[in-house]
Amino acid sequence: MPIEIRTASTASEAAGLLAGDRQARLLSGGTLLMRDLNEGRLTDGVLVRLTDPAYRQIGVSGSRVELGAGVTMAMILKRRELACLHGAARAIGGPAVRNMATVGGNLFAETPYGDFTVALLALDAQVMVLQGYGAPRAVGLEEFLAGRGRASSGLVTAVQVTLPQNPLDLRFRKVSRVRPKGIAVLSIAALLPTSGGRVTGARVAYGAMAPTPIRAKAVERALDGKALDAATIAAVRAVATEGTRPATDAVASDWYRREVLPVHLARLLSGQE
Amino acid sequence: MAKVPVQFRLNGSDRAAFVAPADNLLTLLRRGLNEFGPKYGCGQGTCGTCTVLIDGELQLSCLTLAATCEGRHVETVSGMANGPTLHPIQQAFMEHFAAQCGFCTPGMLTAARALLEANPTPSREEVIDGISGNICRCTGYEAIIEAILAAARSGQVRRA
Amino acid sequence: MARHRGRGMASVNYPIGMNLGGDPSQALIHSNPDGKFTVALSAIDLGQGMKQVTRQVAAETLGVPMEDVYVDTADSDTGPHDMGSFASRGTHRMGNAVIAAAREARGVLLEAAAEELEVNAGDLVTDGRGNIHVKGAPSRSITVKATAQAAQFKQGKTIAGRGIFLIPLSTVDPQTGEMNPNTAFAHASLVADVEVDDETGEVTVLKMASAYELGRAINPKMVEQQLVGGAWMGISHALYETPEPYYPDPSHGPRDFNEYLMPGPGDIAPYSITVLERPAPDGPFGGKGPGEMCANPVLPAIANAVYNAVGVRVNDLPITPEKILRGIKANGGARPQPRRGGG
Amino acid sequence: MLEFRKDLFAAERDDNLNVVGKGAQRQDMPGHVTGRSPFFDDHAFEGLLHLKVVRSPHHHARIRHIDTSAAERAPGVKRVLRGADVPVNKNTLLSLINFGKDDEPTLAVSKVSYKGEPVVAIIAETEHQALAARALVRVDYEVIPHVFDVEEALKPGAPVVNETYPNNYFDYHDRYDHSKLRFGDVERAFAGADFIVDDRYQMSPIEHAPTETNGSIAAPEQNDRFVVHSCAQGLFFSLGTAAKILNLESNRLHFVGGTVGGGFGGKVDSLTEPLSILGAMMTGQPVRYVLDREEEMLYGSPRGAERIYIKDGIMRDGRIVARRIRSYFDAGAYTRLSSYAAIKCTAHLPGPYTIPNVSADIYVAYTNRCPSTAMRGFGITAVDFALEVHMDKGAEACGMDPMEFRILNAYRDGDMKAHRRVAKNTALIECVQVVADKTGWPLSDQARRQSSLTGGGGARADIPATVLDDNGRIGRPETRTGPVTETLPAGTMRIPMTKQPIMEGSAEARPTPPAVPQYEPYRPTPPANQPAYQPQPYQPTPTAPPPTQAAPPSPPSAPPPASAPPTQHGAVRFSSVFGTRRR
Repeated sequence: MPIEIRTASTASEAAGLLAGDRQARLLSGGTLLMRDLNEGRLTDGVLVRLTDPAYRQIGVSGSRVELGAGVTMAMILKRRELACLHGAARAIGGPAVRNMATVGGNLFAETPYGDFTVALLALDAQVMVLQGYGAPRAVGLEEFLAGRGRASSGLVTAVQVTLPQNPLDLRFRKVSRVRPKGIAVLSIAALLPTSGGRVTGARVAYGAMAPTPIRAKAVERALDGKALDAATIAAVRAVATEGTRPATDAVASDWYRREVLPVHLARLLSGQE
Repeated sequence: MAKVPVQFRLNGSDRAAFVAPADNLLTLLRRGLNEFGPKYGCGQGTCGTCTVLIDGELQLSCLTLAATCEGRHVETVSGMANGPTLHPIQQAFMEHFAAQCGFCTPGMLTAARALLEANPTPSREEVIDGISGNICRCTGYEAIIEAILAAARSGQVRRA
Repeated sequence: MARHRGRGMASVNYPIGMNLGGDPSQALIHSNPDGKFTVALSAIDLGQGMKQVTRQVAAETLGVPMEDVYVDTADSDTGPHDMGSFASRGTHRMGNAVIAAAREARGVLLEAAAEELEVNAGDLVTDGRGNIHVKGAPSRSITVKATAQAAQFKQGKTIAGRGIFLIPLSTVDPQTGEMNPNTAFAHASLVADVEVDDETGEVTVLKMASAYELGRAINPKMVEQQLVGGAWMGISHALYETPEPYYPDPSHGPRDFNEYLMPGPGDIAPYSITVLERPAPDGPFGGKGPGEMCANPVLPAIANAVYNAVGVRVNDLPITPEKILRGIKANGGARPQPRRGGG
Repeated sequence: MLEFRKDLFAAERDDNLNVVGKGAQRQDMPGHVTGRSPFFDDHAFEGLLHLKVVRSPHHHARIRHIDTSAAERAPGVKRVLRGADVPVNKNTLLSLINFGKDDEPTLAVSKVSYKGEPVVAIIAETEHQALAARALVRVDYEVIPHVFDVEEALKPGAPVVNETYPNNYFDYHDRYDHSKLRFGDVERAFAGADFIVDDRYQMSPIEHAPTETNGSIAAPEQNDRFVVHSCAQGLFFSLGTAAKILNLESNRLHFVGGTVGGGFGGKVDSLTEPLSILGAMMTGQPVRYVLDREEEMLYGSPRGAERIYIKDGIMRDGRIVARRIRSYFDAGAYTRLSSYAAIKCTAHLPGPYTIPNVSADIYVAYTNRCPSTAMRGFGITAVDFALEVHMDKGAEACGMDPMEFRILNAYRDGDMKAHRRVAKNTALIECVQVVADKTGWPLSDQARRQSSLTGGGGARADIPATVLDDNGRIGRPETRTGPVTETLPAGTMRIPMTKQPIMEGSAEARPTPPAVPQYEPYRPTPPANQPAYQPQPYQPTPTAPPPTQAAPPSPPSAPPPASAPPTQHGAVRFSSVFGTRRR
């Protein structure tokens, strides 16, 4: 059976289509799925389009933000309230890809892609997942990523995050070989709320350091309650690679990724270029 | 294979075609409508040679399902010139020798157009970002960057 | 952390045209009845500017304005045989074939004009603006257009020319490698300034400067295109590119322009070029052809600059951050070498 | 950004030109900026079919069985092509110039020798149908051992990559497993050198990565001909290749091209034309075969990797007295153009320097990877990288500035090159001087005074007595290192100067004879009266003259008198000049 396109006007309808057909796939921005189609890895099955306006809406209420899964990187870059996410959104592709690539799609991008998700992970995002008909259920991003490879994970309708009070508390760095647009050697997002000169509740996430974006929990522990001084940064460097499982690919080896991760993390924390 | 109809505007003219559900916009333009301005360079979203404007927004036609263009306005390099008068960015590319093999040029011009229509006075860094999705294997980019900056300086590109 | 500056240089020469010869090119030129010329070739323009180079060479040889010549290439039904666009042979080989063809056409053109002016063809010159006149007597003149009209409709002459250029094939002595490889060589020297990050191994090319001797810059704007684009490719070869990142292990081959690394528009560095012209005795107007060599000096100059910056010799291309970092670690840290000149 | 130094070589140049030398607009630019330049794929055909190939997933495997029945029944499929459908299913590109043996199938039949080798072609109404049908082809492979490293491939017992060359190397001149360059006596010179600099270099493979991938469209034309829109870099090269593979007269093919979206050497191989034409012949419809980007990246034939070993003997005063090079071209599974590049490389050595003793062994080795091919600077780029990094090390070894070191050793007009022809029209020294000037790189006054026009020739024009060997006879790897077999007397030349180049037009229409290249015969010239360049090393300054045996070896016998013709014997027959005659 060749490719068939089904258009759903509501999330429930789309989720129903996906639940009812194991081969059905959601077509969002197209940056992942269309390539499979063009190169012949996807030759048959149902593609589900979701036209519900809510799917592409950004809801901001105070520090709570809901990003529809169909929201593009370019849409995020146009919203001043989302300034803390701009670094990560700008790290995705060139201008055309940023007009197409979506928040939801980025959750499924395989390493070394998925830099926006790294920032979401540092913000402790909740993924809104709709299984069949009904209401979406919130799943922690970490949990979501752990189960990403499995089939029938449902329809991602939106992502919810709480923005930091100070946009500068979220630091983001993507290391790539090619400027300004290159895929990641690695990426780092670090949420560093400070109180009385000390970091409290740090959340640090890495991209391209494991099969999915991961939390750097040892680093978070090394930061918590500490001033961001040289001693702290030295301690962070020492534990920076804990829990990482980077791949060797066309842009870097696992050795290189492990070797330079502490360097880039230290530079990010100390505010160096 | 069951084909579906799609109607849209192409460079200001109404067009209609039947497309296979799996066809991307690039295939529709090139093979369905003989609009050869946008090029096939990768089909992966990594080279930018197929770049078009859809409803004024920069998009990659190889990653766009043709059927989803129903009712939309697709603009390509072929629509840039005003009759025999070249668009200021085209003129600047000529003057700065900003093309060699010419294969990336349609996509480059379209990216430059989107950039200048949104930001008529870009910095060099903004120009570099504006073309960062478009691969050129011949020029080393410098002439292209210079041409876009010159087109901006000419002040002839109007905000969309 | 430290970033170290380094400077390196290289100098190279480059053989023009297919090694050993044996690579003919043919050209045909004919005129419309109003003196507008078409050059028919089967040469390929893959961006290097074949069409424009041969257009200028034809116009110069015919003695007519460039606008009066168009080059039609490549159609095997109309363009005669040519080996192809490779081995830096286009300008040299095809340029000469076009000269041969244009000379023949010019000969007929001048004969036709001589008949109209009732003078000897040998006494005629062209002014490059579309006129033919008697040497030393500009008033005794006729336009190329009127000449072509007369040739076509009155005299029954074909203003056309055919040309071939062939350097006959050389043999090779199996024991010594003695051979007649090439007749023309271009030359270059290049200095690269880089900065190397000793904690990440990342290299930034800060600027480059070069001198290229290429016989004759037939079109300086296109020479600049080639040399600038070629230098970018040189940086790319030196620091980025490979379809087999772990050669000879063929795994992890890049599948797209994201995985296949090349410098982006944000990675380019200022580049200053000086052109020297020592005409090749057998080149078209002395031209040689810089299309291939323009990347060559960049690779070693950058490798030498990296060594100058941090004391690491990377002998295996590309010079990736990983290889540099491994070298720095093996040396127990960066070992900057003496600076050379005002970087 | 670009400036001229018109003062240099002004006496050799007539700048009174009308059109040449002007930065005129490119003829093709209006087409480029309007998107109207007609690339091969920019042509509309009614009933256009699309061809996709099934590629080997293995590096090296025997094909036991191919089952295309499901693919043939798939929707939209018009035709499935296999090796047996290709009229002449074995070719080598340079057979058109009578060089090398046919070694590569268009579609593999009994064996695949690299991952990505085409095995079956599917022709369908749409690309998606061809892709879907491609997945239905079943090929039963028996995987066999592979070899990826050039030096491993040349060892006895390595897996045989290419049955046409069963020892995994290209045969040169029906005689040796490599291309040789011998000039003087490097071993003797090494023994007398103050410094030996020895190192290994590895050039990476490179993908051409043109923005336009390889492809072609072939369509039946009137009169039983086929029109072919092609991205070929050599239009007749591709036409000839297709005509041979398809066993067609050349005039049944009408190739159209010339406007190509980047090539860099990657569009010389006629990767798609034979199959698209065959498809058009078999279906009677237009057939389009375009590589997708992943195919172009992985199987579009790269610049081949080269491994290069260089050993230099250098005197304390900076003179390089000997250079030995051993290099391995990685051809991949089939020859394509590597055999030619190795000879070009041989001719290029030892680089733009006058070195009195040079020896080089250049191998072309077959490995189980995608066949490599020409790329911008083919045969030169890699060895220039190695040579110029090695020059940096040589300068360091003898304590000289790298530019002074190059100027000291640079070739000049009248110098003898290692391939036994006199250098002329040289300009390396001036390039170094100019770039030193503009970058503020300090040069000694003496280095600034040097010129390519003077100081060459004389003793530098001598062909030294040369030691020869018979190493590397075909099929006898144990002979790769062997003894000297004879010493060729100084001044010996064995190859005739090439005839005058031919530049044809009608004689009476040619007002002035065209300038033609001429090889200058070997003619020892008296020593130049200009004093030899005495470099001023920065560190360390030589305190003692170099040992006597370290002087550049002079020819053991007196050079022949100036009037004597060069000794000529042993010239190789024309048809096997490059290497092995096509069979």
